[in-house]
Amino acid sequence: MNSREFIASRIAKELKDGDVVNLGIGMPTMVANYIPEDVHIMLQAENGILGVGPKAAQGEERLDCIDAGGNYVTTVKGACFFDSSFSFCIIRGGHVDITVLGALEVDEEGNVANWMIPGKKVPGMGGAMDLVVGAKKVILAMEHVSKDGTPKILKKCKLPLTAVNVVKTIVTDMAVIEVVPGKGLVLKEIAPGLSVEDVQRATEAHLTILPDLKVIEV
Amino acid sequence: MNSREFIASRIAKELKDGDVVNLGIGMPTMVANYIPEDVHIMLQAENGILGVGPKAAQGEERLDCIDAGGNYVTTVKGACFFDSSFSFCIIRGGHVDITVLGALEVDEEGNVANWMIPGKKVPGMGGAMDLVVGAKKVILAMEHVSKDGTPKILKKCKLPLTAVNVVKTIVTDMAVIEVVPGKGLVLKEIAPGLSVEDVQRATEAHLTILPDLKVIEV
Amino acid sequence: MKSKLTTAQEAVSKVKDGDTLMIGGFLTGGHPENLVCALVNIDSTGNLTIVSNDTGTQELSIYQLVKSGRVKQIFASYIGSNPETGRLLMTGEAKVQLFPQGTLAEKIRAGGAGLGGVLTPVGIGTIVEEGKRKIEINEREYLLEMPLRANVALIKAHKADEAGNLIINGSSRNFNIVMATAADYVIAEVEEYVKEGEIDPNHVNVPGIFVDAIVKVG
Amino acid sequence: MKSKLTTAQEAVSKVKDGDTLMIGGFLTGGHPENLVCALVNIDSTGNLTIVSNDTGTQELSIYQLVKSGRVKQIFASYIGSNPETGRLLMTGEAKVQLFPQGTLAEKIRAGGAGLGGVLTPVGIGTIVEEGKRKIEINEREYLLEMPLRANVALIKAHKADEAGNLIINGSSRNFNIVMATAADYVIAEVEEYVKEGEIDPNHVNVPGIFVDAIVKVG
Repeated sequence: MNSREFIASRIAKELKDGDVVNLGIGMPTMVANYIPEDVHIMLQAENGILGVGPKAAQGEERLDCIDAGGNYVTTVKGACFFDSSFSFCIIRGGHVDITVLGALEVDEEGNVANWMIPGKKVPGMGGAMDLVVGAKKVILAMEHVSKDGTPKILKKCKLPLTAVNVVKTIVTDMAVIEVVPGKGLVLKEIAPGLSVEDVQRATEAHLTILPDLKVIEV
Repeated sequence: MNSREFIASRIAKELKDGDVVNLGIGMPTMVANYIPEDVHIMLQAENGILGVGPKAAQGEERLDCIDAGGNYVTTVKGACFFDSSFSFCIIRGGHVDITVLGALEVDEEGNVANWMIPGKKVPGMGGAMDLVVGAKKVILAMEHVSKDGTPKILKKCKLPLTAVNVVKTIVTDMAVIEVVPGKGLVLKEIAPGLSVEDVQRATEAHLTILPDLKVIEV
Repeated sequence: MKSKLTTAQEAVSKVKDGDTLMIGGFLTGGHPENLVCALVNIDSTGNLTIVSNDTGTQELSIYQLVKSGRVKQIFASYIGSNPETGRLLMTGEAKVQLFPQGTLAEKIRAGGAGLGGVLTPVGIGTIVEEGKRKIEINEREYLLEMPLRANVALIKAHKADEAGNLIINGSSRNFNIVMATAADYVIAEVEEYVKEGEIDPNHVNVPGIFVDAIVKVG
Repeated sequence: MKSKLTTAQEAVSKVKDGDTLMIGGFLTGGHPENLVCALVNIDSTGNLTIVSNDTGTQELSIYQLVKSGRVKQIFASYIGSNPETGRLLMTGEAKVQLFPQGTLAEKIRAGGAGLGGVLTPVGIGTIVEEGKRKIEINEREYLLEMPLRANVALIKAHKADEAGNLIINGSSRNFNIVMATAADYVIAEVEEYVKEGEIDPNHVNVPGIFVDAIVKVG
């Protein structure tokens, strides 16, 4: 299991039976592969599907059934389609229980930056801003540090924000961290083989350590 | 032909092929009976129909096909159904060409009062306020004077308004009057057998008389 | 997943003292008569606020509900078909607030869609303005209309599947769709109940995630 | 009534210099490829403003349109799939304005629905705030987002009838429905064209009154 699979499978444990869930492009999409069989969730795609199923088999792709990443998907029993206007009523109106997204930076106030690097890359925010503001619970799926080893979990985000005070849970290859209003970042679980010091060293923001710290199980 | 039929049949001449039309409860609904066969309009009912047809035959009434007055209606070919939210996007968004409504009072600024008499009768505005603000053309269908003979076409409305500066055409049993911004009320047509003085006497507001004044033909 | 199917009595027991209640329908069309009837027969709850386009007609149970003394406040657009609502307005026994029909639909939609409000030109220059903020944009004035939400919504549909997906036909859609999005607990009265997968995902009017309880009638 | 059926070339000749153009679709899904292709081949119009969720992908004709130098302004939510749009943004060759996807949908809806604007919490605390009015309601801040309208909308549907009623299936609805309500002239590219009366009024996604021209493809 590589670190992306590790993160996705840990996040899968956050989902409860009956949850409405929106998974972002990339690592978040992989979460769907690790949901236990007895947990039935409804996956939402912001381009207009509730009840996204597995990818379409080769030869069975339908142009009218794509997810927000442009992938050909299937739908589960009980699915439905709608337009973008209604889709974002669902999202912004608080009818999505959990949204899982990637992030470039996150900070101890629960601010998140994940949509642009000034002067370098401006793909646009797509539905990300609506999702993090509207969803009942925002979970970030991210590598703990960037490729060159610099922390991505900061005291204060430097990149242009996606939203302020929205992140609830951060799941990385090293730790599970909760954002607690007024308290900052609370370390809940660490990856097998790591020490609290390892995690704190890779994190710019201060981590509050609870006595019942656990090891991540996937 | 009684005066209500006279008014309704004159208003029918205002409708052009392809128009989207909303007819209010009462006299305005009668307009539908006088539309020439070669003029095809789409009747809108604000409770969610485009393409309202004639009343349902006895025994063929369907609870899911009522107009805004609660009457059992049919639909024409090419009709469609939608919810109240979308219905008022159509109305407020300017996609209704003509709305025909009754009025208690109208004045020379095109203000209209048709939804309440303080202390007496407060049925509510229903969709009337949205209709007169949103429709491209507002036509009032009304008796020229009230039952006790007092004018209803005033210098300034006294009853609580439905909207300001919205009325384009007033059709009564005595006259057809246009509201021209900056100019006030212009008398366009008078009923057969009446003089201009007859009409002016029954009208509180000043009427501008054009040289090409016509007699109402129905 | 837990079945959403229940009885009218069980479902409406969710209504608590002081609750705000949305009731779908336009006059008799798409009105959840069986649910309202069950509510009338549970006389434990009072201080209710009712949001309804018209508070129905004299033949419906909502007339009894309005008459029961259990309603302290009503939001509607038209009350001419329920004389009891008019009486409460006149005597002041309940607070009755009237909104243009499109405004009422838009307020409920905003409540469900997570919007802070909408700006409408409808009502400008009328008593509908009273107590509301006016905002000028490009030299035109608009009323700021705030969102409406409810604790419980009673709606009516033709068909439900096990997932709660609803189909509402014809002119019965009216307020039933927006209300389903704007309440914490949504009860749907349906004529037909089918297995998951038996409703075409293209034909769903209300996604199942909005529906908490289904009552099969008739 | 005059037939709405026409050719792609004839239909897109309605686009004039300086026009604002809405183009439906989400990536390749529900994208009116044949209409955009026809527009690319008419090189008479310039100074265009394009409203599109994502300005498509490199495989679509919209890539050529964006590259042609005929586009002076783009409104979108995501442009990561069309590198040419990103290039215009970086070089400043065109003005590219990015909106949260739900905000973009809501702005277009407001344009079609006659609203003066909507208040959304999305974008608060981010650069999306820039140049926009903020309005505080009950101690929460919202951005005032203004309506968007277009001269011409290019949309894609599965089926049209002679009245212009459209059916759009699956995830292809996306922006096609709201855009149809918010443009002066609406052109729909369809796969199937049927007689009036052959579409169930319950299954219409876009009422025919919004559709000015129909182009049958494939």
